[in-house]
Amino acid sequence: MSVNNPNWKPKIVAFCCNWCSYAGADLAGSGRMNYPADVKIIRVPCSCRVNPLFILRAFERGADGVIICGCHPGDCHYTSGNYYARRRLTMLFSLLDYLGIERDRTRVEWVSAAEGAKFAKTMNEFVETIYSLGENRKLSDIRCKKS
Amino acid sequence: MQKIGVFVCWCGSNIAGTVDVEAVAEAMKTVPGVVFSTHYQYMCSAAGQKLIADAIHEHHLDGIVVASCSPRMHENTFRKTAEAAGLNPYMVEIANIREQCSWIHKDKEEGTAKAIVLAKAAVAKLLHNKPLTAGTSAVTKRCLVIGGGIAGIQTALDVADAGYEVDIVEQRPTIGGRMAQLDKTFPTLDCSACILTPKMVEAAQNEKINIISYAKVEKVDGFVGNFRATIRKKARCVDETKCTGCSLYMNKCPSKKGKDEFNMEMNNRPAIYIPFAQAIPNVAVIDPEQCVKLKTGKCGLCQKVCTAGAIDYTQQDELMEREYGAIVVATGFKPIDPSPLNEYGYAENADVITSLELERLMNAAGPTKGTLLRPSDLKHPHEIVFIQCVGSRCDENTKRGKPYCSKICCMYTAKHAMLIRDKYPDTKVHVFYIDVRTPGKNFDEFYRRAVEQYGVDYIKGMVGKVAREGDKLMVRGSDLISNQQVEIAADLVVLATAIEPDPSARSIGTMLTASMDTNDFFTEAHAKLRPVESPTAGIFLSGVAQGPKDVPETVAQASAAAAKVIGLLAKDHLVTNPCVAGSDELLCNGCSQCEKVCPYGAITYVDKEVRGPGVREVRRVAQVNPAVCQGCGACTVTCPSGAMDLKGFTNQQIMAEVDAICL
Amino acid sequence: MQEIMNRMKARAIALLADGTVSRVMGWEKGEGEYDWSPALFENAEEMEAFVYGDYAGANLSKYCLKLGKLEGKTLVILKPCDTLSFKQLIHEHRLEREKFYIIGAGCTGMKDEKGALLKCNACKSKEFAIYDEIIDSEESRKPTGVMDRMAGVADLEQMTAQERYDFWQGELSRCIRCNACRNVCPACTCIKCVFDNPASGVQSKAPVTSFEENMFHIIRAYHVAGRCTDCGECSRVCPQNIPLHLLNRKLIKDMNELYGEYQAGEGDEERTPLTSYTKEDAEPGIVHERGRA
Amino acid sequence: MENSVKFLTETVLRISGVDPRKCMKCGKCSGTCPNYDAMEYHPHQFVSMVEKGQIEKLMNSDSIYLCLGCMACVERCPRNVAPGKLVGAVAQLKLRQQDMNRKGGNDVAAFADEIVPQQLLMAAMRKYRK
Repeated sequence: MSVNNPNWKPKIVAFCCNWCSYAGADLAGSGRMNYPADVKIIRVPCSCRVNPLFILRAFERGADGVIICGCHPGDCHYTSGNYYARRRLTMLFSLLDYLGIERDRTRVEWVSAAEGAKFAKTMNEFVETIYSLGENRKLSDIRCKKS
Repeated sequence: MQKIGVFVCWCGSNIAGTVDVEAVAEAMKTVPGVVFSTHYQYMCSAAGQKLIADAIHEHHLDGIVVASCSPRMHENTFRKTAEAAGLNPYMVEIANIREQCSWIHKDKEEGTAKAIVLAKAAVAKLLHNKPLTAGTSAVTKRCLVIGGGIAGIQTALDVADAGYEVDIVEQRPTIGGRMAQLDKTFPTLDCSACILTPKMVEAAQNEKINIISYAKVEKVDGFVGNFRATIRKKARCVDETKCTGCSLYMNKCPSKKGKDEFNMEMNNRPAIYIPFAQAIPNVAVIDPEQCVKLKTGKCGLCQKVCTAGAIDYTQQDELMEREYGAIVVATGFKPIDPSPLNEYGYAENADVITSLELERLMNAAGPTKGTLLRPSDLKHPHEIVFIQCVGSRCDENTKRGKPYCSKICCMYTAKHAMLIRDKYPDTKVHVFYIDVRTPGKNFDEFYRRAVEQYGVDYIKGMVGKVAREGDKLMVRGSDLISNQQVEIAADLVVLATAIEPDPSARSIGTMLTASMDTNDFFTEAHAKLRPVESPTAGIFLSGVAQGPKDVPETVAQASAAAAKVIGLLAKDHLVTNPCVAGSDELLCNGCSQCEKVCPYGAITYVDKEVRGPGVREVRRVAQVNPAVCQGCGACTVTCPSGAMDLKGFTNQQIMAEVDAICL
Repeated sequence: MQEIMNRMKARAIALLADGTVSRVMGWEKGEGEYDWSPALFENAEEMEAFVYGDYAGANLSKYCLKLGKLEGKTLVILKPCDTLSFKQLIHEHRLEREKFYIIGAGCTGMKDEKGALLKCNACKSKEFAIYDEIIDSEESRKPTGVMDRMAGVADLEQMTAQERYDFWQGELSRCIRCNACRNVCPACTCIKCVFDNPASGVQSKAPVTSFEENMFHIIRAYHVAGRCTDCGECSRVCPQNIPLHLLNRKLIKDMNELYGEYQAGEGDEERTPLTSYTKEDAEPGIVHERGRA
Repeated sequence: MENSVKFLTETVLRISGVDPRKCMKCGKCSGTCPNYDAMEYHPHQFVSMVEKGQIEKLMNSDSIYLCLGCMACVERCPRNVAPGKLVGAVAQLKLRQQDMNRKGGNDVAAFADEIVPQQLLMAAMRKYRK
C-alpha cells in the first residue's frame, strides 16, 4: 500500500479511441483543464481494438489503474465497435473482480470529442480513486512471485 | 537495430513553458534505438521540417518520433516530411506532449517527466513499426441514386452534368416524389409542378441518366468505388418501350376501386393507371391487387384497346445487377398518420385532413379540380382551423409522436392560410401554433404577410379537442396570449402532421451499413463539416433522408451530394488506408469469429494451401479486403489465435507502449 | 452400461465392416481399474479392447481435430455433453460434419477413483446436440447429477475481494505450467497457441516471462469465453487439482445473467455472446455496482 | 411548517414527480381542460408558476379545488409534463399545511370499490375537505 512508500505515484494507462475520446482528451488540453500527470494515454483506433491482454499486461507490468475511453454507444465511428468493447470489458472486469483484484482499478467511460471537460473530470476522479486504493500488487503477484 | 531520431518541439512557449524540452531531448538520447535527439522552436515550420529531413539524411534514420502537438494536428505534416526525405511515412510516430501534457500540467518537473515517458512510449511503438504502403482500388464511374424525388433528381442531374452515368431507382411507378404532390411552394408561391416537371423531363432526356422506376434495391455488396447492387424491377405488366401514355384504357378498365396514392387516397383510380399526367416515365402500370384479369383471368379490356400492344399480363419481376462507384440515398419522407392522436378525430371525421391532403384538394389536378371543397359534403368551407406541430416536438416517453421539429410545417401552413384567404376572401382562417419558426431567406416576411396582408388569425396555443357537432367541427384550444380557452366552430381542420423517413429507409440503411439515428434519419459523417456524407465511405445523403428540410435546402444538399459524388468518380483509383487488418494465415484457424464482428463485411474465408516452416496443407483461412476494411480492429480482439492483427496498431506495438508507460 | 457398451461395440464393428467408417474413436482400459484412456480402433480385432462405461469420462471431441484430416470417416462416440463440444467445433469450422459418424452414447454419469466427476455432479443435459444414431437405455435418459452448476462460483462471489484473492493465489500458485488444461480443452484448438507465438505479445515459452506465468489462466479463461461448453476437462486433467472450471463457469454465469441464457455448442447460431451485442447491454460499470450493492 | 419558496417548490415537484422545465409552452393542457373557465389559474399557468416558484399564489387560489382530476392534460401533453399532477400536488401541499392530511392512504381504501374510479375519490376528497 501507498503507506509503505510515501513517494509512490500511481501509473495509470488510458486507452482512448482515436475518433471521440482521444479528441476529447485533446479538447481537455486546448481548454487547459488540469488532470494529474499520472495518466498516460495510448491512442487506439476504436475501443474495440483494446485487447483484454493489453489491460492484463498493463497491470502485470505495474499499472495501478487502467481506463478505457470510447465513443458513446451508438456513436461509434465504426458503428458497432464500442458495443463489442462494452461486452468484452464487462466480462474482463467481472473476471478480475472474481479474482479479487479491486474492481475500481478498471473503468470504462464514454467520452465524445466534444466532452473535454468530462474527460478531465473523469481522469481526476479516476486518479483519486487509484490514490485511495494505493499501489497495485495483486495481479502481478497472483502466483506468488518469489522475489 | 533501428536508427531512430527524436524531435522535440517547443511550440513556442506552448510546450516549452511547462516541459523542459532540452531535458526531454537529452533523456531520449539514452533510449535504446535512438541515435539522434534534438529540440526546436517550431517543428512544423519549414525550418523545423528541414531540420527533420536533414537529420534523416545525415543519420540514416529508419524512423522518427516527433514530440509535439496532437497527431490529429500534424501527424500528416510530419508523415509528408518523412516521405519527402525518403522515409516511409508510416515510420513516423507522434508523442502528444502539448494537448496531453504541457497544456494540462502546471508543474514543470511533472510535465517534463511525463513528456519523457510519452516520447519513450512512442519510440517503443516505433521500434515495432513496419513500412506501410497504401493500396489502391479502381473506381466504377457510375452513380446509384436511391429515390427519384426532387433530391434524387437534382443529384442525378448534377452528376450527369459532370459526365458520369447515373441510375435513379424509384420505388413508385414515376419519379417526382413528394414535391410532385405539392400545389404551390413557399415563399415564392410558384406552382410546384411548373418548376419540378421540367427537371423530371430533363432527367428523362439526359442520356447519362437511366430511370429505373417501380423498382427497389434489394442487395448491395462491395465498398466505396466498387459497389454491386441487385435491383428488382417490379412487373408493371406494361411494356415501357411500347406504351405511349395515351390513357385510352382509363375508361375501359372495369376496376375502379384502387386508391389514388398520388391524391392521398382521397379518390379512386382504375387498376391500370398513370399516377399523374406529367409522370416520368409516362407509362401505365397495372395494380395487381385490383386488376380483374390478373386476379380472375377474365377481362383483358385494356389489352384490347391498346393500339401499341404494350399490355403484357405475363410480365415478371426482373432482377438486374449493376456496378457503382458511389451511392446516394435520397429516400425522402412521408407524413405520419395522425390517427393515434385521437383528440384531433382524424380517423372519425372526413373533414379533419392533413396538410398534404389539403395540397391535393387545392391542386387543379386533384380530386376537386382545385376548388377547395371539404371531403364530407363537398361544400365550400367558410371557417378553417390549422393546427401546427401535430406529432412533432413530442417527448419520446409520451409515444405521441416525433421528438424533432419537422421544420417545414410553419411555412407551408402560412402558405395554405395565405392561399385560401387570397382565393376565398370570405373564409376565416385560424392557425393554432406553439412557435412560428421561419429561419430562411424571405421566410419571416412571408409569414408576416399572411398575418398582416391576409389577416390570418394566429392563435398562440394548442388544440385540446376536435369534436363534430352537426356539420361543424368544434375546435377547442387555448389562447395563451389572451389567457382564455377558445372554441371555434370550423368547417375544415387541417393538421400539420410531422414528417418521418420513408419506411424503406431502415432496410436501405442496413443494406448499405450506413448509420441511422433513432428516428431512422441517416446520420451524416460529421454534423457540421461533412453534412452530405454517410460515415460509410462512398454513401452520400440527399434531402429529407438525412433530416427534415424544405425544397430549397433539399436541392442545395442534393447538389452538394452530387459534388461529393463527382469528386469521387473523378478519381481513377482510390488510395486506401494502409492501417487495415490482416490475417497471418499460418496462425489462422478459420474459425469465422472475426467475420461476425466486422461492421463492413471485409472478411471472407478461402480454402488455401498454406505454406510455412514444416507446414504445407490446405486450410480455411480468413482474408481481409484492404479496400473495405476501415481499420477498427474489432476482429483482432475477437481472433482467438492471434492471427488477426491491425497494421499501424499491432499487438506488439500497443504492448510496447504499455510496457514503456508502466516500466 | 454393459449392455450399451455391447450394442455400441457390435454397431462399430458392423460400420467398420461395411466401410461406412474407417476407424473408431473410443476408450480402452489402461493399467489401473479407473484408468480408461481414449483410443483409436481400426478393425474388429482391435475393437476387442474397446470399452464404454462409468470411467469413459474423457471428452473425445478434441481428438477429432486430427482424425478429421484422415482419409475416410471416423466413428466417434460422444456423450451428451461431449456433443456440445463437437458442435461448437463445427460452429468454428474446425471440424467437417461429413467426416464423422457420431454415435450418441447414453450416459449415467461418469466417475473416477474419487467418485462422480465434477461435470457429472451438475449434468448439463441428456440431449444430444449432434449425432447420427443414439445408443442409450431407459436408465441413461434419467437425469443425473442435479447439483447447482454455479454453486461453487456463487460461493466465491459471496466472499470478500481479499478472500477471493487469497483463494486464487493459493490455487494458481500451485500451477506447474504443464499445459494439460490447454491441451485437453476442446475450445483450445488454435493451430498455434498464443502462448507459443511471440508475435501475439504474450511472449514465447523461452524465456518464460512473468507476464505469461502470471496471466496464463486468466488469459486462457477469457480466451475460451463464449466458446467454452463447460465440459470440465481442464479441472479433470489438472495434476495439481486446480479448480479451473470455476473460472470458466464464472464467465458463463455472467454471460447468462447479462446477455441471456447461452450454451456453447447448442443450437445453430455461430455467434457467441462476445461476438454479438444489443444496444441496451449493461455498461461495464455494472461490475462495480454489483459489488457495492 | 416551512414556507420558503424553495421548500414549497421542491415539495410540489417531489409530490408530483413533474419536471416543469420540459414544458414547451404549447398550451395543449389548457386547450384540453374541461373546467378551464372556472379556474383562476389554468393548467399551463400551474406549470409556469411552479417553475417560477409562485406556489403560494396557487395554494391560495380556488383553482386547486376546481380541477376535475380528469387527467386529459396529462394524457395529451406532448412533453410528458403532466400539469394535472402539479395541480394535485399543490392541493395536497395545501391540505398538509392545514393539517388536513390525517386521513391516510388506508382510509381511502374504505371508500373504494370496483365501480368508483380512484380519480373521482381523490378529486371528491379534495373538494369536500376544503
